[in-house]
Amino acid sequence: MEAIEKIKEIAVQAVSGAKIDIVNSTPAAQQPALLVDREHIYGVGKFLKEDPRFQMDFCSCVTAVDYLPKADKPGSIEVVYHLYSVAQKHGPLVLKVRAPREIDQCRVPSLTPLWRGCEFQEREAYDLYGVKFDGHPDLRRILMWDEFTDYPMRKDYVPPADYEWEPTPHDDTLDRAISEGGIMPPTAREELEKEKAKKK
Amino acid sequence: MIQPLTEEKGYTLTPGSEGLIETQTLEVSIGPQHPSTHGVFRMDCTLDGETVIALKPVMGYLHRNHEQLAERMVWLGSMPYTDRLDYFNSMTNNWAYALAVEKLTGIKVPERADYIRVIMSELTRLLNHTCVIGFMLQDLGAWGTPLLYAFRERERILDLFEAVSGSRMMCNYMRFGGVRVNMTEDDLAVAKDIVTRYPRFLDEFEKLLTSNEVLLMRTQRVGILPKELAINASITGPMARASGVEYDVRKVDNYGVYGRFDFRIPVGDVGDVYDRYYIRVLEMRESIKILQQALRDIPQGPYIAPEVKLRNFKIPPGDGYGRIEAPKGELGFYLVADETGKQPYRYHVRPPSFVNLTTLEDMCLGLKVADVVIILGSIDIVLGEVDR
Amino acid sequence: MRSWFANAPDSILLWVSIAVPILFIVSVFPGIFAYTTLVERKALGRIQNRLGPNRVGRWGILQPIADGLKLLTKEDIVPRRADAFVHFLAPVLAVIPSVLLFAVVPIGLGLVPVDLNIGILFAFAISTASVLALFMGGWASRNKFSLLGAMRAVAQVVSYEVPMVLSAVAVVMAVGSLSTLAIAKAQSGGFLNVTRWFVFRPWGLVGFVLFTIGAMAESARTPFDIPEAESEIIAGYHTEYSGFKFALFQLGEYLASIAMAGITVTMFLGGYNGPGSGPGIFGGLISMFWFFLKLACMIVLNIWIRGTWPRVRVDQLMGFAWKLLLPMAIVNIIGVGFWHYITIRPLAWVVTTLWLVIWFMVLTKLAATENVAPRTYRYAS
Amino acid sequence: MGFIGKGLLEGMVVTARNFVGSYFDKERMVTVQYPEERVQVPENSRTFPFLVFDDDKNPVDTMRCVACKICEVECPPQCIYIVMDRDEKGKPQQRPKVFDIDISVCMQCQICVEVCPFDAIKMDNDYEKSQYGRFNELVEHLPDLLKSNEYYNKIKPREASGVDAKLKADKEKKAKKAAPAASKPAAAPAPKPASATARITIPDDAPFTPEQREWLGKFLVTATPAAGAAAPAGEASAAQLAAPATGEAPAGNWPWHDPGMGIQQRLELAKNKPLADLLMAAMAQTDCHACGYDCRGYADAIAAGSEADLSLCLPGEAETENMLKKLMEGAGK
Repeated sequence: MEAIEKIKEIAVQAVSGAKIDIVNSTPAAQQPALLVDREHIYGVGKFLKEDPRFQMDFCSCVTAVDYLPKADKPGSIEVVYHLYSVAQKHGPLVLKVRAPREIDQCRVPSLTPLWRGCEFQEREAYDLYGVKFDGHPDLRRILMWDEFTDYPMRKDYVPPADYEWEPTPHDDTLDRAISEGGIMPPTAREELEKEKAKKK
Repeated sequence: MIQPLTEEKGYTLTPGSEGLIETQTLEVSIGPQHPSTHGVFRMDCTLDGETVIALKPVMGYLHRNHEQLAERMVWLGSMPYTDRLDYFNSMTNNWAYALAVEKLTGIKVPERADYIRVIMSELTRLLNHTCVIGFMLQDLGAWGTPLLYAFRERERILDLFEAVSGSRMMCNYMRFGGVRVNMTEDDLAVAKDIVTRYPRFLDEFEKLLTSNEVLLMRTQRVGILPKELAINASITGPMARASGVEYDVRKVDNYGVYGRFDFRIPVGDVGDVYDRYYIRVLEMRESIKILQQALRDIPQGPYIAPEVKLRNFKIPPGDGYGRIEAPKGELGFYLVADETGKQPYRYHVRPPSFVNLTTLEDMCLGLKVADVVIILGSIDIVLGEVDR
Repeated sequence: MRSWFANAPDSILLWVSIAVPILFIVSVFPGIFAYTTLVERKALGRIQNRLGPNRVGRWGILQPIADGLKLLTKEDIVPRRADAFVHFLAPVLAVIPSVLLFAVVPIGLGLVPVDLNIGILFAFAISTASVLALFMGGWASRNKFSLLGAMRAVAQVVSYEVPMVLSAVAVVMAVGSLSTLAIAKAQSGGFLNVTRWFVFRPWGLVGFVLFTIGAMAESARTPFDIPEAESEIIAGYHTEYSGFKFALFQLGEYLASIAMAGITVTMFLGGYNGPGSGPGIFGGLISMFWFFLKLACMIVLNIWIRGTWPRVRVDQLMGFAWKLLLPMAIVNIIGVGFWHYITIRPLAWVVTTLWLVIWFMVLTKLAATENVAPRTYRYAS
Repeated sequence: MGFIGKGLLEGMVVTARNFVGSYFDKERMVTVQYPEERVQVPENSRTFPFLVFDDDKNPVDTMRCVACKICEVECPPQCIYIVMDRDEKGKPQQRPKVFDIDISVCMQCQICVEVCPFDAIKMDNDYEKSQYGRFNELVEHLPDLLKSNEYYNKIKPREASGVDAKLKADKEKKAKKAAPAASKPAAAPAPKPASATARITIPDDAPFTPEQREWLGKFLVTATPAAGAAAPAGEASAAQLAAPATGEAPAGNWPWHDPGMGIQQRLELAKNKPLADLLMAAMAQTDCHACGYDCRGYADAIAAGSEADLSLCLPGEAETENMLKKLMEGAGK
């Protein structure tokens, strides 16, 4: 398979107007990625799948990464596709697409029409990160239950207090955690305090 | 693309009011508590008599957000948790995670460690495939006999795992850059004994099953998965190879020391349940060949890279994806390290049995309830891995 | 003693003659059932390289009693929206026909509770009645799995009734009587009371196989246990039954299969006939011994098959019954015709055998809609 | 394919063979009648952790644990809870007052054993832990956890012999402390790969000259003849990996390097010394490597500015951290 820069040039020529950057992985991993803009990710994917030079007919892994806003750059949710070619036995070719973190604007085009294998994994990304995949045949929650409202894998997600909380021997550990401002989310702390008051 | 339910197999509902008898469909929810859903898995079936005309897999009953747990822990801390993903094959899970981390950091694994990993994961493949066939026959209604033969053999392998790693199923054996405990000569002798004993068991097993007319009737031309769909739906492992996809990560990536072994990849042509059954048998025979070679020329030497620190282990910022050929298919870990590098910033598991479930409905439409059960059995899922 | 009997008024004799067989049936056969379950569990265990129950008493000899006590003391759960009365009635109705079946099974020389001249007919009529109970149970449970199981049970029992009766017709033709006692008597004599068993005739052998398969399907034994296929529809028609109602279903099922085995023995395996069986107390005891030995063999065969074979599918089961068993049974009847009218034995042997074998081959070819066979596999390059 | 039913009959032959074989063939019958007979668990087998002490007379004083809290931090499911023992003057007593392990949370992953630099916590292989309660019954407190070294030697002979030899070596190192050999920096070479085959690894924070290492290696090999190629495998790897790659320092003679003292006393001793010594005196002096260095190395790293995090000293708890902050501010950094 060609070098990543070459692939980028080819893709840019093939898909008119596609804005593609190259994102590097860790120095050791050597898996540079193509960061494609939201409008053209489908076109680029289609091209890579059908072009005889690549034949990326096998989409192995789909997932999302949540980047919190930093001082210098705004936060974003990044959807990552790992493409391989069963026909030519090469890969991986990593496609990345970014969407803003706000729930209402967090939409990217679905690649399920290209690779059926994305179906469940995109559903999972939607379930855990709240990424809406436009064009996905049935975008429902898959791991969390349907009544669940939040997106638990987001970095700013605060788990609710465990409503099934019952007194356990590690209460003192929890107390210590509270006193040292440790591991517990604030809501859980209030819950814990209430329970303690109730017990006394 | 998902085909509309009834068109794909040209299935039409038995005539309603205009026909002789007024018929209506029956909504049956198979699972989450059902003898043959292999855990807490649910299939919302719409039946016309005994025939399935719609099927929706429902999962998540075992969801514990493994990925978030890992993101709150140091890199090593989630190694014991990977045991709980596919609790049948903790060794291969360990290897997949260790391999991903080594990909990100460029740690060189000592040769002996690689050989030990190959031995362990091929033994895992043996016990997984044996037990899967046993479970499938259980779904076929053979009153536990093949399953218990499978468990009898699995017992020996688990004893070896306990002797080496200290635990039978939750091995927690691999470490970044090697394995935790060396394999003594006695352990290798035990492994050799298992390998010499296994073909005999396989022959007996096949004599009981392979040419059994009832099994043939039940499994052939049932749950056919065409090759194109298999590739497009990212089906991996024995399931894909049964559909004729010539793809095995062991051959494609040559991770570990697999490049040095001489073994073949069996491929089926029809892609039905019988193929999935028999491809597994053939893969076990190939695994035995690999094990014989690995046990023959395993070198002496260190079993873990000495420069790797156990505590305060750091990874340079960036991401990477490492995958291996687990017994159920391609098991991959996608890891992202941030500036601090102490913990995973993103830790994603690409579980084979979760993705392999994608085409469950396509395979089941138009068949009977009994077929649904064995098709699910032939996919070989473990819910700890599907739900994570 | 004998003289006292002779002098006793007929009314008393009548009641005694009614009470004794009833007591015998009610006491002996449930015991056989209980220990059949134990033997089945032990044998299955050994087949699967396990030990089987061995905790209650030596070799788990008391296991059936423990099971009975457990089932008796278990809570009896009835689904809230179930049809409670039918739900209660079904297990009772499931047992009655199974017990009635034993009325026509001769367990020894002249030892038959009721020597009906239409014994076989009675047996079939009664055995089919049990399906009613299964359907009631499945319907009243208001559970989709139970309903599926009940439907399967009805379809299966009704369709397997036909080849079973037809394969019995062969025997009836050969004997010329419907009475089970007469059928058993017809197989006596010959070398050691063995050579005249019908199973040693070509048509008898075919009839035996057909009838055994039919009996297995009728009493829903593996590989035909699809009405209660635990891996597909959780427990079929008795999904919603617990405690002693469940035990009753089991009792009825096992009694039915034991009785069917008994009828099979009577019709094909020479019934109570065996070396040494004959008139007189001693010969009678020996004849009983032979009968129960053959019965045990049939039960062991059932267990062995259960420990080995997978389960067939619904449509395959039906196809098997209608495409293979039914025509084969009809062919068999004609075969008996040849046997009956060709008086030269050797010629009869040849003709009947050829007739049956040829038809068997033809029918198996026709019945095989899809040819299934082991395959060869290629390896990736 | 032969006649119809051939495969079925073959299958019945197989089951019949197994039925008969189960009476004669031990290979086929793997069942173990549990309460009467038990399987011999292999040496590596692990269930739940326990704490090792050396002398049966007074377990509490001779337990190896110094309450450095490494295992508490590293435990993936966070099932360990440690409170360091202090006397009335608040002086840390080098041993835990409370050491609880919630075995209903523990998942037997052995990571606490691997990270422990004192060989104080080991894995038991007693698998009969069932209790009648779900809460307090399943928490093991210090008295339940303390087991003698003899017990450890009994259940895991190979491993334990290796550990004993290692500790013996450490003691000798302590004895040699003042020796001139120790004063020159131990350019600790990364342990040779051979250390896997050589029976026992010498932790490379042990400041030995190469010839001493060589001698020790010989001594250990002879001392533990029983140990196979993988003698104290778990320990060996743990020791290797726990070895920090940086921050080694020669063991000079520092009067304050005594964990028994209180922090004020130590600082008194270190007064008018360079910043690094002051910082070191503020540490808990257990050389537990919880921070990734020994106490000297951590102090040097902070003084050199290569380590910015002042909260790494787990045994020192809050007071060390505050003291470090104060010292750094005093030094105007």
